[in-house]
Amino acid sequence: MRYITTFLILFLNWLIWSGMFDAFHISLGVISCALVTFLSHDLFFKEKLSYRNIVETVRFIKYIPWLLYQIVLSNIHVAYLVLHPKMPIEPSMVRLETELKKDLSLVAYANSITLTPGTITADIVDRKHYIVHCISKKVADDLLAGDMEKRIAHIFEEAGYKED
Amino acid sequence: MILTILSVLLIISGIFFFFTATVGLLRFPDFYCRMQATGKGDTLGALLCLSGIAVYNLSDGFTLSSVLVSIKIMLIAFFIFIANPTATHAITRAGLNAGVKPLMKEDLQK
Amino acid sequence: MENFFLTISLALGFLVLLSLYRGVVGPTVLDRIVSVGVIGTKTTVMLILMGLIYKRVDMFVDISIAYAMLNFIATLAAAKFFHVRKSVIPGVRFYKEREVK
Amino acid sequence: MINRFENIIIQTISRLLIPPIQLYALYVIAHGHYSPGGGFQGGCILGASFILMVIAYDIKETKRMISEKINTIFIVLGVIIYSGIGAVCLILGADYLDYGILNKIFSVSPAKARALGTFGVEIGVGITVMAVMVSIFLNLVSGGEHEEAQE
Repeated sequence: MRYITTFLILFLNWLIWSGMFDAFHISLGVISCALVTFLSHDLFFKEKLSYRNIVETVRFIKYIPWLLYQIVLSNIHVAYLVLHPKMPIEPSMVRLETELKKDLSLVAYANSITLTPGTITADIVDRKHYIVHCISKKVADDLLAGDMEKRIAHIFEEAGYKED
Repeated sequence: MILTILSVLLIISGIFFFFTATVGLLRFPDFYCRMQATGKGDTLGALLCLSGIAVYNLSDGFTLSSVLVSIKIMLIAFFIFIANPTATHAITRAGLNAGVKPLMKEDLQK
Repeated sequence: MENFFLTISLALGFLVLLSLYRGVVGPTVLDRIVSVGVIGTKTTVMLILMGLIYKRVDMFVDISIAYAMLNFIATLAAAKFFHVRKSVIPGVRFYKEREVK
Repeated sequence: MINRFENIIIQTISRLLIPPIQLYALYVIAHGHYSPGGGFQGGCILGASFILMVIAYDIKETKRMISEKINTIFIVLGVIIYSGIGAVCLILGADYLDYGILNKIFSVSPAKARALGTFGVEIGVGITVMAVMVSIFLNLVSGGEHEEAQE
């Protein structure tokens, strides 16, 4: 099952990249995709597939517009800080606890933190604490409120966030 | 015509964010703050510029080859969207473990 | 429209020159790595703009993808190298000493 | 020593990005005559994907994908493909690497045979470049002792 799904995703990629639909190139694509699938079938999907993956994908796509909005806000904030003649920054290091468990949700949360207002994930300790560098006080308070963590937990259906 | 105007707007805003990222890289006093400027500004600048180019590429007409090229450009944008925060995180973590001290609020007020 | 793309490319080249300042002067090695990564992202956009100017976008897109991928791998490799070589104070212990918040 | 870089973010993102990079490398090899690229460039990108694997995980994990023995076989195999195609041309009565003569075997027009021959040579070059790059990198990283290195 993992083989088939990986193969289909890779073959879609091949069709987009190649742009030639004659028999010779299609067969080359099939051979290449089979080779890559054989090499790295356990890289794409680490766990067993289930119908959950489709739900997660759909929810993740719904999450992206909100994330883009946040990124634009964060860039305007950073641009204000940069272009202000006095540079009113108050950098600090914050330790942030999290209750997420799965690999993908941890990674999605960390990258969302890096992309959104004035914060950068500097390290993960024991999959439990993030060490975050914040550029100003207001941003740190926003982060500790934990709105984003709830959204991520809703996407990947973490334990404790089963409602809805 | 509408597509051309849209693409020009997107590209110009992308250039603006590139500009702020570069100025931040030059002005900020500390390694971690420089990462703040580049990690965000570059990602959003590249996203906006690439989507602007993809929109302009469609303005000649929706043929198969032009649509495919636009999808390829959006794939590059998606790749940058995933890869850039990871690279930022890797460099920040290397700095933290190499012992580069972050400037704190108290240090700045002296 | 070609003139517009040419102007944008020149502006990007100017920004690359500005970032190069941090690459030459930068106090630590990590600043130089950051500068290289930033220049790589700008070059990815510049290559596609060049393709629009020469009217061969389909060709330049392929070069651009390869450039983005190799830029990512190069940044990770450089970060890993200096992570191993220069680790004096591990991050966790350093953090616990300051105990901020 | 290498394991100290282990980090869940870098590992997961590399896991997701390695298969597209490999597929793209094969695409560059296969479309060498329509778009920029060819055997050497594709081989370099394919080798770089294995290098990313070593960076994110470790040597042991990488050798599960491509072991030392298979790697050495690949180095030889690429050269054999390259010189074998040339030798076939020589046997059929043309110059060395003169692919036009291959239409006696494949029963296609000489121009098509020339394209096929170029494609075969590019596959050979790509395989050799990939294997040599991986081999050089592993030797540099582990001081030439990766046959015994467990970490």
